[in-house]
Amino acid sequence: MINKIVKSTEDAVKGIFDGAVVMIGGFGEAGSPIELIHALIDQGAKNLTVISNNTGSGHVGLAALIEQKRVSKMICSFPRTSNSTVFPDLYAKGEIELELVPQGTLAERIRAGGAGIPAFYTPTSVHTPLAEGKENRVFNHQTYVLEYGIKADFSLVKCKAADRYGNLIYNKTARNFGPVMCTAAEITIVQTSRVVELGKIDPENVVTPGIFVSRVVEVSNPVHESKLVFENRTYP
Amino acid sequence: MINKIVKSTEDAVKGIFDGAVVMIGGFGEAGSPIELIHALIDQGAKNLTVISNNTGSGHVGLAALIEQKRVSKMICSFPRTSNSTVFPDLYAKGEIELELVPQGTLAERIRAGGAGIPAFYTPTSVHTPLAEGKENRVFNHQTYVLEYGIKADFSLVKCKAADRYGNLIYNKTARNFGPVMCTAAEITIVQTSRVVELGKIDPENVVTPGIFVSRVVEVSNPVHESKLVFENRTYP
Amino acid sequence: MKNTNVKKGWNRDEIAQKVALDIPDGAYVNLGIGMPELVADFIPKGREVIYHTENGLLGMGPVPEQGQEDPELINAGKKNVTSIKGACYFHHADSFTMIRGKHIDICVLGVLQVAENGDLANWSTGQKGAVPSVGGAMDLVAGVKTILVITKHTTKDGQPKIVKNCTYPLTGKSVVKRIYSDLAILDVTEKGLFVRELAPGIDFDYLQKQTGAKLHEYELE
Amino acid sequence: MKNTNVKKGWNRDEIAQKVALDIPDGAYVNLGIGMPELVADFIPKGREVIYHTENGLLGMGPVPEQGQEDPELINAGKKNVTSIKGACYFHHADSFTMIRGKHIDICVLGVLQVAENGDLANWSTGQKGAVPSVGGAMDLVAGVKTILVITKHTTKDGQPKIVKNCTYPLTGKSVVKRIYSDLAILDVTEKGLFVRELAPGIDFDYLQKQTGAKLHEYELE
Repeated sequence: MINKIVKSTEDAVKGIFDGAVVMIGGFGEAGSPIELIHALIDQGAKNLTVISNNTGSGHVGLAALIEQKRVSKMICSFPRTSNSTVFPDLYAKGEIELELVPQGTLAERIRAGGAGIPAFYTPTSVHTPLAEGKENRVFNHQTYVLEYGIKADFSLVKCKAADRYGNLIYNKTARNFGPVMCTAAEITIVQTSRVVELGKIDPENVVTPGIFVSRVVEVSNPVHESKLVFENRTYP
Repeated sequence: MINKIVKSTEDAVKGIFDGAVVMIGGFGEAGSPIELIHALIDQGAKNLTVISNNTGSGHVGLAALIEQKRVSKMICSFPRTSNSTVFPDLYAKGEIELELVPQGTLAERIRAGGAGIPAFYTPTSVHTPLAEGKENRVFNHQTYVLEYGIKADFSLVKCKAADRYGNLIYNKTARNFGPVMCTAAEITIVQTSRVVELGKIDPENVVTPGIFVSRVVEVSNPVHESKLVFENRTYP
Repeated sequence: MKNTNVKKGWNRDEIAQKVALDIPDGAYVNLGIGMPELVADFIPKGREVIYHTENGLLGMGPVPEQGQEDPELINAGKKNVTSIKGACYFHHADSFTMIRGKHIDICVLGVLQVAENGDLANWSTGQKGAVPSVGGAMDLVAGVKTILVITKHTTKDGQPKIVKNCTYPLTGKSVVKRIYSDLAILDVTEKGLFVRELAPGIDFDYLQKQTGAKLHEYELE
Repeated sequence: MKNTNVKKGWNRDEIAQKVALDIPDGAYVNLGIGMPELVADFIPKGREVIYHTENGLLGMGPVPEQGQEDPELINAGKKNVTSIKGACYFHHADSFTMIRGKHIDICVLGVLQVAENGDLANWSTGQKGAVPSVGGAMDLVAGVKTILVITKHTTKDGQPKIVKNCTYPLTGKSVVKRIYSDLAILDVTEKGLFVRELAPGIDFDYLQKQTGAKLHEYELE
């Protein structure tokens, strides 16, 4: 029987190893799987490469993981944040590496990784510093740059509802990077606000088919990052 | 005000010109926009390049368009059909050109065309006759072949419900090529079983966002191709 | 009279059953058109297997009862099917993301020829004038983690389908992992074809004669 | 006393209004963070414009009433928003399909610098030690059909932001179509910058002095 539901966030993040490449969903706080990130902080894996659009807020969630010096490299599109100095401070000291990727290229690289596409050409970033050192190529009189598909050992994703097959639906703009990240990791770990019976999600409305999901844990009342930041909370 | 609903299939196919590249949705009869194809037959455009997974059945729909010698080239993955000799006969006589593309590569080329990706590498077809003359390239010790994004002047697609913005949902496996074809044409023309009020389609469940759709026509009781073929019907 | 009970080889159902035994609980499986479809009937009780059909359905169920067919719910062979609880629909690009991205565990395919190095030919006889049709075959062999082949050991004319080198145009190079025929189960390894199991009444020498490539026996430890 | 009624230039709302006038009925529009967001307030009555936000929403509505905020319904600037009837949500790869695939009609952006050939710089001052952040800016300028710029004509220090060549790192090359500043509206053409409209109290010579690139006047027929 297929049952991807695990009992705790601790069980969910088991096996994440030192040096792993980890994709973390979310755009700002929307879709950020904070409880999974906190479980990862407790779990102890270090020297991680993290792929996520941002670098977190305050001293919780992704920012806390970075603050604990567990991340040696960030791959993201917008590491600057108005409400956290965690990443900028480490970056200024040279203690964390940054690969800056345009947001659409990041999404497409992840999608390509999940879809078995090793590389593709894109018009984004051509003639800018972010295309330096990359292969340029002309198609139909326009210049494009070669970008590579990207994969991860683990993805951490947040969703609204899931069933035991791992079929997922999301909430509004918290969907963002979740669906593509689910496709691009060896092991995809999902926190869901609700576990539902098989068949409760209309087959027409499934956003992430269960085939892309390895483990699901129910976190029925996920915290709001902005609230934690407002309250000046830290983790651990 | 945005209103993409047009009154008739005749209005829907207006402007399709001789020599146009036309994508036609469907996998077998599921999702094949027969009423739009028949309107296109009546409309008269010829010398078309048609991109569609198959070549139609019997003497109706896509097979009828081909039989009328309106298609000079087919781009598809599976032109052989058990219940039509239309394409094979013309092909044997050298009267229609064929570009054979593996099904997944076809889907991905269309998706790339719609997503502004001019070209990508894929493992599919490497070391086979379908990769002959194409660029090979090694990434991570594996060989891939370069394939190009593909776009169309028009796409003809069938769906289950649509609103005046052009938001679409589909029915079961009739979804198939519809969503990617909607993204890859200058003008996307959709036949829907039902036009619904704005907001009736849950924003979480929209499959094709209206931005990809130009014209929508209601065909409330679409014919079943298999029934027409069984009855030995022809068009016109 | 003494020969009537001597069975030689496996019938189609028995071959399918052999394949089914090797599909583990929880596997995501794509079954090719024809003989591969039989496999679904023989999955051992207690195993939950999810079937993918490349035209946009994960969680394909059995054929519908008569009168319950929906022409918009079909499989890759364009036959009417059903969907199970927990199924989902998706478009073609997403469907081939599952295939090309190595998310499908097992694909069972029929063949025209399979070579000792795992080369597979199943889409074209290369005949002049015939309409070439490839469908999703090349994507499946390039993307699915494990490719299993189910086939009669020889053609109707008695020609070997398991050969040293494919003479038909390839679908994919070095992609087949295991071959299930009416005569034997063969593993495709870097050292060549190894006999995993012989069908009833078949011995190694007979099998070798029906095969166009050299066969090897596993050494027992 | 005679000067109090003489207005010089446009204020932020007036610039936004000028942009809004140029957005046709039915347009799909992406508004950058900051001043561009004002544009939505001035779309003429009767025009239906659909807003895209790259974090996965087409049909973005105004800011929610207090207490109605949903932290999972935000825009690209991470501010709370709403969705309109007929909206839809999608994932990031689909969102940038809309952008990169030239499906969005108009994008309105703020800038650090814009050059006479349409080069745009708005993501980095190139300062050492600063954390570079690009977000979706490069995708937008590479993919959206028409790029409009809304900006103060000069920096706080009075330095021109409209220049012959950008000194800041580029976001995109030759991408800007029109510039709306507090002093004028400029068209970016193959022959250089043409003055489309002067703000109240601004004459060509004054404008030229505030601009780091040569300006041209349209010839009247």
